Amino acid sequence: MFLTDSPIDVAGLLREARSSDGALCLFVGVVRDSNDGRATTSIRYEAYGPMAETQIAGIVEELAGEHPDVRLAIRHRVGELSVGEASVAIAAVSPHRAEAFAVCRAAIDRIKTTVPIWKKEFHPDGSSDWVDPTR
Amino acid sequence: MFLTDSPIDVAGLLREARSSDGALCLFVGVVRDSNDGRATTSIRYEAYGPMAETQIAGIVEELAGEHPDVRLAIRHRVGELSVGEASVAIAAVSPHRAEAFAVCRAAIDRIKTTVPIWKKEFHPDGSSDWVDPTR
Amino acid sequence: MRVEVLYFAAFRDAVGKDGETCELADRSTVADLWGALARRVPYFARFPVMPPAAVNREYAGPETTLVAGDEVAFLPPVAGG
Amino acid sequence: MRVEVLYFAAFRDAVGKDGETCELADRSTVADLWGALARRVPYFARFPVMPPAAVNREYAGPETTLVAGDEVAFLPPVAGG
Repeated sequence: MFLTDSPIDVAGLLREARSSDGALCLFVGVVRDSNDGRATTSIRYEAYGPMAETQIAGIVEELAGEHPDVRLAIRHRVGELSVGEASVAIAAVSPHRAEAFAVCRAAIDRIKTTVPIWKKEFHPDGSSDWVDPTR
Repeated sequence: MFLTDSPIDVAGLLREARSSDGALCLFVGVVRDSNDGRATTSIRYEAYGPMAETQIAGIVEELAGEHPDVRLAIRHRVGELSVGEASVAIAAVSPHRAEAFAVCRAAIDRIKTTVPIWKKEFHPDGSSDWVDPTR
Repeated sequence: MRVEVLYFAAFRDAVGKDGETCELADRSTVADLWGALARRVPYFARFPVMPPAAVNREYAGPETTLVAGDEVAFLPPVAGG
Repeated sequence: MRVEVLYFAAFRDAVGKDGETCELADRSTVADLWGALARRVPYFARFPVMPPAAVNREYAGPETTLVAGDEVAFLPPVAGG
């Protein structure tokens, strides 16, 4: 299960390293207080749950095939998040750092483009909109 | 103070993000159980302390100049470390992920080449050697 | 035949529901289903091309042939992470 | 004039101490100091080129002129992180 509606235990991902791993690269996406110049009070993440799980599992499998030495752990939050909360956390552990960085980066890039998760931003004036990264 | 002889509070670095930061990239170097095919039982990190502090401060300043939106936190451990312990931890926080990854990666690369810190590996047979990355 | 259509995010807001059962001719494709929806929902009619679609939770192209009971979703631009 | 020379890691092991005070002619350079050490320490004599050096905790090239009281370190290849 990659999706969760509870706060992500980011610190827990630091324990992913095996004794053969010399490098851990962790990426955390955090809800920030503005986007495109507009203030944000909270964000609601909505997923097509079963498909999102399958897609993330596919990304993990793909990257494991490309980089057999690297192990990945991924958590994505859904539901209502406040500013400062982690929306996604990805840990890549590896014997060496180059692969840890590369796999962590590739994982978040692929998640952002292929996993069916959407976010609605809420603004201080009570309005809200779905984020459209193509616009 | 970037150097410490106590365990690095890696989870503490996760609190570096400001409310304007949407991305946190954390790198952790971990003592692993072997290197170049030889088993390792522990590693002793030795620093030219005052110069290492100055050099790391210089890296932070350089990267802040190149990427003004990014903030960096760096801790490097010195002394005797067991397998699995964090030797270095770097957190880069930024509004967007590309810079967070780039700055985190640049910081560890520059640390590994310019900061006067050395490591001595101890092996199960009681022998030890200084790691020479140029050999 | 009948297929289940799911709506998410902006699409759900536009249609006003999470999903519905649609009646289609046998051997209809994903593109046929989109065409039927676009004739009925003004918001969909404004799309110059069909958005990404999934059949039974896997991405599927417009020429994919549907079978009875398929779960079909048209996906707004994703913005996860 | 006198300068303080510091030894770290493999260099300390080779010399057998953390550092020492060295007596040098006025206006000596970092390269002159290295030459003097290499004449005395067989381990240093084997280096084909001078290793990286620091004067007063900043990297300094071989032509850097030393002044009395400088803190000089020759640095084994670094391997931090």
